[in-house]
Amino acid sequence: MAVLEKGSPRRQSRSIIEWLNDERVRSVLYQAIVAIAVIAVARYLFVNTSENLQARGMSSGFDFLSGTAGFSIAWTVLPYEAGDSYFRVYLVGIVNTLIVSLVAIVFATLLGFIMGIMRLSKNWLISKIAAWYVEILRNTPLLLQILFWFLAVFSLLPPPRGSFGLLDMFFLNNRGFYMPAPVPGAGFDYTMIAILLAIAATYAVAVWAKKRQMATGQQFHTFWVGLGILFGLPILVFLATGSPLSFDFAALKGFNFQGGVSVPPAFCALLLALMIYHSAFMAEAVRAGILSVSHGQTEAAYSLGLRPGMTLRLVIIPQAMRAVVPPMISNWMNVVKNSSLAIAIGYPDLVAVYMQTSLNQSGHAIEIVAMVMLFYMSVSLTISMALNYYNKLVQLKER
Amino acid sequence: MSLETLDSGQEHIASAISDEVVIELSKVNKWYGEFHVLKDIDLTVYKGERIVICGPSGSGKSTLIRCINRLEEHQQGDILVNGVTMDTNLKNIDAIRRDVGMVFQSFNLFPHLTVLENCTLAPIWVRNTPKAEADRLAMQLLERVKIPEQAAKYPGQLSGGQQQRVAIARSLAMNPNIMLFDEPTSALDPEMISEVLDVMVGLAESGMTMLVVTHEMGFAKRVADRVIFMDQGEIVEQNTPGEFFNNPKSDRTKLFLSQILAH
Amino acid sequence: MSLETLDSGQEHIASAISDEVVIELSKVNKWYGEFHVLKDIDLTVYKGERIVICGPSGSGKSTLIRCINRLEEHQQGDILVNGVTMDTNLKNIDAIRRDVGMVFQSFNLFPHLTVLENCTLAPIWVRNTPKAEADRLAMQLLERVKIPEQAAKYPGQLSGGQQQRVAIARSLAMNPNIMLFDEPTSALDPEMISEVLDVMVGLAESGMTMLVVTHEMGFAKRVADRVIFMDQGEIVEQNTPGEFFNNPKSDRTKLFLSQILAH
Amino acid sequence: MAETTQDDVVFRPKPSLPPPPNTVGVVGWLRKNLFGGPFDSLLTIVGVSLIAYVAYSLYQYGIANAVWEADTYRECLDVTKGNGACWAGVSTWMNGYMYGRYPDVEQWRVNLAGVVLAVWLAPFWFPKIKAKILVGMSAVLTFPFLAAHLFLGGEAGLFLQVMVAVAMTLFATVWLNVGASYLGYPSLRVALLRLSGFENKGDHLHKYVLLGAFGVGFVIAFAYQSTWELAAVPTQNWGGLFLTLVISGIGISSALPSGIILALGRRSKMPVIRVFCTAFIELFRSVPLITILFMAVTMMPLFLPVEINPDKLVLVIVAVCIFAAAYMAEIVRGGLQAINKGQYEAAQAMGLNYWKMMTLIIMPQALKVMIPNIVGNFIGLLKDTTLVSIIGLYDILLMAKASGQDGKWLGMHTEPFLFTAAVFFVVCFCMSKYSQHLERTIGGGYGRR
Amino acid sequence: QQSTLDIVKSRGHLRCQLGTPAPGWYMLSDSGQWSGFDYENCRAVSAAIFGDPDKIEVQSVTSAVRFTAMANGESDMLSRTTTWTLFRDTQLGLDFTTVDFYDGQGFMVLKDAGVNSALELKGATVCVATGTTTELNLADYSRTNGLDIKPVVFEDSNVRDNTFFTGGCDAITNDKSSLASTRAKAPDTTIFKILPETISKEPLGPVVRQNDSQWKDLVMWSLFAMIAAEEYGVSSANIDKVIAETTNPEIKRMFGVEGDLNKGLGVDPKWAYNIIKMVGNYGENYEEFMGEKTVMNIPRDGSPNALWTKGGLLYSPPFR
Ligand SMILES: Nc1ncnc2c1ncn2[C@@H]1O[C@H](COP(=O)(O)OP(=O)(O)OP(=O)(O)O)[C@@H](O)[C@H]1O
Ligand SMILES: Nc1ncnc2c1ncn2[C@@H]1O[C@H](COP(=O)(O)OP(=O)(O)OP(=O)(O)O)[C@@H](O)[C@H]1O
Ligand SMILES: [Mg+2]
Ligand SMILES: [Mg+2]
Repeated sequence: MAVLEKGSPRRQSRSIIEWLNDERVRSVLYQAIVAIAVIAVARYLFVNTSENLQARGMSSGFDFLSGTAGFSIAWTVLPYEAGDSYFRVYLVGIVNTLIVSLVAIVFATLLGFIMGIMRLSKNWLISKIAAWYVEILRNTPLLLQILFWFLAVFSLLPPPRGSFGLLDMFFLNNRGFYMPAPVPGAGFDYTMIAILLAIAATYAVAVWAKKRQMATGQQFHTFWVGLGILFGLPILVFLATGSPLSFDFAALKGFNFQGGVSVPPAFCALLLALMIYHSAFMAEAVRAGILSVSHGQTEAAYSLGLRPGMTLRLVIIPQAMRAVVPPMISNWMNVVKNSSLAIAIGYPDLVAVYMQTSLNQSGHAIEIVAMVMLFYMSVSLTISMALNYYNKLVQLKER
Repeated sequence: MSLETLDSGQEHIASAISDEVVIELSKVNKWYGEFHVLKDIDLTVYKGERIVICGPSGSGKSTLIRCINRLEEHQQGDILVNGVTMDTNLKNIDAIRRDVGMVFQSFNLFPHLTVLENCTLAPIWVRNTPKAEADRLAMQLLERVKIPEQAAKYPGQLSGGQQQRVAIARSLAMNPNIMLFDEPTSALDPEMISEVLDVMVGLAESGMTMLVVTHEMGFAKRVADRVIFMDQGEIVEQNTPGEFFNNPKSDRTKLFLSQILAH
Repeated sequence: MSLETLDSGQEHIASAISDEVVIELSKVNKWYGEFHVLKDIDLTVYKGERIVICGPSGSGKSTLIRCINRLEEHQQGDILVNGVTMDTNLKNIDAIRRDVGMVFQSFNLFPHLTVLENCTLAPIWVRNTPKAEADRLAMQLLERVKIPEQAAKYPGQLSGGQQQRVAIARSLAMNPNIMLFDEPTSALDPEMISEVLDVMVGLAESGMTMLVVTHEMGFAKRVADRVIFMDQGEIVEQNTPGEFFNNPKSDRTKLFLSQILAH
Repeated sequence: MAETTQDDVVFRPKPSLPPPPNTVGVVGWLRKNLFGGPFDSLLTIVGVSLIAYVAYSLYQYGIANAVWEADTYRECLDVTKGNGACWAGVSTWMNGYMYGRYPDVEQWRVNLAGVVLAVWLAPFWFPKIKAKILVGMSAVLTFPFLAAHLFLGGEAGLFLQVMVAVAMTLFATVWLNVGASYLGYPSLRVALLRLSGFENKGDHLHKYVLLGAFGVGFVIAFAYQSTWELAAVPTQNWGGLFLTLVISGIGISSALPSGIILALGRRSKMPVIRVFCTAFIELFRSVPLITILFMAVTMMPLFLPVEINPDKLVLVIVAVCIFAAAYMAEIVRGGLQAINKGQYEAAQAMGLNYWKMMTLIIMPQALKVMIPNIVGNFIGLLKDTTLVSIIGLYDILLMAKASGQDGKWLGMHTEPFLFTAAVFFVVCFCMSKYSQHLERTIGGGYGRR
Repeated sequence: QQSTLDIVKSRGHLRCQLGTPAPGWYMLSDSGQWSGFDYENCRAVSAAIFGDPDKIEVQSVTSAVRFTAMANGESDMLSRTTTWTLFRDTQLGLDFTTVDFYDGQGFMVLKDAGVNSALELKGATVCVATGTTTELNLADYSRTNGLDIKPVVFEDSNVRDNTFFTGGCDAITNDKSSLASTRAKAPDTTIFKILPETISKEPLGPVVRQNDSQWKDLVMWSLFAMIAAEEYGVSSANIDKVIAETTNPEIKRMFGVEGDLNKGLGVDPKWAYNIIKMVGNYGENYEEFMGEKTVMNIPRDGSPNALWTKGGLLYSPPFR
């Protein structure tokens, strides 16, 4: 090897081969190939689609959204009539999906915590029950579970005439669950104001109690006092203003209960199925999270004199949450996605009313499927943004 | 485990043992399942006494001191701490734990709290100390363990030696009159061991009752009023450090000492 | 970091530097984002030369030697290795990497392969050596680093010092004419450091061109033809070890040496 | 001070005593685990009654009041009055639940394929066998062709025939290798060389011997398979558990390679590739499988030219593959993240190029980390394939529904559903236990001290 | 573009789309055999083309995807309870051939509900199947009569029927023919009542792709052949005898004894003969799958599904 002059062979014209060997050239080349391939496929699909649509005399575009849907929907949160537009159906479907998912998320999370903690119980039987609960639920398809709840539980409830009733206010039968609907009278505003005040007062008490503890060390039963204020104040005002609230009770008229607020059995079954199925996954997340906190933490807390309850609240749970929350949140996402199985038991969620019925009636497959996907993607994006934010928030400080 | 670990002078620190009994174990037995881990342990600790416990791995040292603050439950015999009987009564357990501090091999700091919060947690929630007061006390203790400037950091940001010193400060914050140490230096790098031992020597000087499981024989010679040697769940021998190291009675002790000092 | 680490004699090992240039860096600059990590580095390494690079943490030592086999990309200036220009041409990069071996601080052995497989992987897949031939060569090298009996074990079963020796053998298996070492001993326990340094001394004796980032000043004195001191991305001083240690020119070097030899 | 002198106290450990009786044995166990305190006891009592109630109801419905033999559902109803199960219908339809409308006389082909796969993969569990990856790879890559030919029957194209022959040859190779190992040869390769007497001849000749042996095997296999005459069974007739397994099996095995590619793409330094892969993964992960299935059957035909009308099963499988790939990509990404950067650097410093680095160094390590998650993913996919019944593919669930529309068994639906649930539970539970076992055994790593 | 007939011939079998199993219409037996009233249409077409009624590949899909499966060429013909509407005929790329069953939507209730007319269903919950005209009709009917009916929509008819049996709905609505099959599933079949109102017209018949009139003709005339055969008294049992003895030139033309009526259809002259011989005439099929001896039990006399000669609506154009 001869002694080299500085920077000698740098700027010489290069052959094609050499040029192709260049890292940067290759990188650009690969990317160009991929981009071209993707665009070509997209174009191919697009051309085919437009040809097909034309050939089959199918129309495309979003004009149909303002057209009349014409079918009715069994149960909606948003007001809806058969004469409304397809766009309205879309919104109705979204709200129905969100309602059932949100309620399911809340309960599944609670139940998941209970089950996860039960599984760690020192009581052998209880932890085994929890373990089998998790195993059975995780290892059978959700679709079957939904059908089970619907067919084997809610369908077997008594008919309206034989409803299970509670205080003549709440009724459960095979048409659904009925509750009284509140009808505010004149002067009810005061009660509303009292509720707001009570919330503010509870918050104030909590802040004060914290301050006092910091200052004097005294602990305060914020929870019970808060509860008292929260309920006591509105009730007092309510009574003082002459009970200006009447209830629209559900009552048996003709075939069904009329009036009140009600949810159909499909809702109950779907809710229960989603809640129980996902609670199994959440229980696992909770269990793993709690186990991820080393036993040394508990021992350290005990040896400082902290009682088990405090240890849990001040030491274990704050650390466990770090491990529990991320899988928990992706589980929430799955609840929303899985609510699309509602179609099997006739709960009118987005997929059922829009991707099924509307698509069938209008024939606008592409637009409708795209809109449905858009909805699910926005939910997923929102949730993963929240997750990232949380992860940043709780990151442990390391060296 | 060289005797040179402590750089300051080697003379024994004067002790102020009163004749008040603070811990009394009589005929304590414990089993893990079928395994008999503590056998008829009798032990009396006087106020201000400093006891070093040593013995081969698995001899039940940790189990013994963990029984003293009820991290483990014994099955037979009586344990009295500060005159309170250790039984299933939760009130008694609480009372004992409030008076007994413990430092673990692996620090067990709470990683989600700052150093200061680690030290104030128990005073605030167990002793109902006002926060300002707790903070002040904690800062004092952090100064005593020579890391006041780390108060606002999280445990994850400290070195091992610093973390163990925080753990000691955290225990002291409950103002215990007995301190238990379970191999407090064995998870540390050599440079850091002396930092922690220094703090413990300081504690000994202040007259704290201490039970220390350790293999730092230099520390034992310098600080201990009594050295206890355990094997197979029994107390084989106990004596003053001078006698213990220079004139061990039991053949088992001799074997152990020859091994541990061979390094 | 004591000078006593090497037990064998302290006289400098004779070098056989030829005047053939194997590495030439001129005006090399590198940035991490906005951070200027290498500043106008000029460096010429002759065949057979042994260079030790030292300097405070974060001064860019690792970055410098990682640029030489393109684990990092430099942004300005020219790097020539064995006459091949380091540029974006993949052929050139391949050619350079084949001739340059590297040993990392954390060994980076492949845990799913046995020691022998670790050493034969590159010869087989990069140099297309037949397996039998590669095995034979690898066993020779393992003998050279004194662990032939470990050939069938997995890296996880070896001690740190053994692992680092495997890493050296693995690099040598590609028959490189330049070896780069990035703090090869700093992840090791004190007893193991000398094992590895011995192997490196042996390598130096055989006339290998070596660039070693290390703070083992004993090694530097004994082996280096030139010691380079870096700070803040610049080469502050370079000299023979004798001059460097006894007669440092720059204040910065003096300060650094006083700190590192204080232990 | 170490020497033992005469006046030493000799240490004799006290004998270990048995623990007090109320802390061990049945009583101890009960006390510790079931009646640790008043609250615990209460929980135990509630738990026991709950279990008893559930067990009793199940017994009443499933056994005490059940009808095991009947010709029609009405006969069952006459006996049970709706209070017991009618297992007679389930057993009559059992064949349907397992194979769908796959003709009875051809079902041996399905069974055969299942047995072949099991035998093929069996060496996985033999401790002596090396190169397990190769066993797995050969099965994953070529078994599908063999299975496709067996399942579909009819005229196979030349390509399919070649692949079938290759599959058969590889199958034989795997088992000859097992045989060679147990006969004491280090591997089939060595056995072949020794038996042919080429072991001591030049190295360069070895590969001709091996290739020759493979070639002979291939020719025999090819000749043999061309004598097969299998009746065509169109995919419309596939169904039942068989179809469920086909869909999820293809889904999972194709998901791995495509998931790896997507994951590598997502970690790529090239922005265009990264963006496409990320978008793909996120898009398909964020929508429910049911919408992807709907899209496949309603929209794919619109996307493709009129002349191509793909089989519905193919569309569904493509949809499932895409879905599974997106999920797998995230698992692979997790596995890749678990590999530390030093491994990449060491590989590069040794001169390995990107693909060699990935296949020789990174992927083998990452795969090991990923296995439990992969099994978990497979369970999820298996469960999710029940959704294909909603779009009218005759998987086990739709067969269960269809059995209730059969003239004779009109109205029977609870029993088939229960049966289906039990089948899924057994399959998924076994896999989930297996994955937990793997997690425990693999986790540690490579022969740690 | 190749005509469907050519494609079918070269493929060697007919791809016929049915629904997921439904009693009477298309049923799957435990041995995997299809049968049913609508399935006979497919057999007829197969017999006409191949002289073999069983050269059929059955495609059984859910109602949600039935039209796309047609439009994209997956299926050659659709023979499932599909109502002929203007929208479907014009906007989905499909052509309806003719009507083989005149149905109408009705309601079924429990006898002891005490309901005698659909107009009494005010506020009732009604079970209905998804994605069908049934759903729209119900909404229309409810709106017109101010009934405020709550529909509960199901994908799976078993689930729907079961919901109704256990009282989850006050009534079930469907084409009246299907109400009969629902009733047949119940543990006790005698407790139901079908209300007299027919709230819609539901003409059902086979569907083919648009713009292929040769194929449409073949499917349509296969059906007409079965209707006409019944009208002329020709059945699978007596066809050989009739042909041998008949003097009716229309019958002779129809069965290929005279003339070349088959030419335009592109099939064998004996196509109609094959249909009747192998599949049977309309009346035979009705008896077998819908008649009073079956689970469906739908009386034919006096219904629109009687021949025009008997006061019904079934009417075949002449074979001339
Ligand atoms: N939870 C447990 N269940 C069963 N056996 C245990 C448990 N904890 C400890 N042991 C056993 O009890 C014996 C004594 O344990 P202990 O931790 O007290 O020993 P040690 O003297 O502290 O040893 P080391 O020096 O290793 O810490 C050991 O043999 C150990 O294996
Ligand atoms: N990937 C990177 N991105 C940004 N900054 C980096 C990166 N790698 C290194 N640096 C920074 O570049 C500087 C030089 O790093 P380098 O690793 O070369 O230092 P060093 O001299 O080897 O230090 P040490 O002795 O600690 O290994 C450091 O300040 C480091 O923080
Ligand atoms: Mg211990
Ligand atoms: Mg470095």
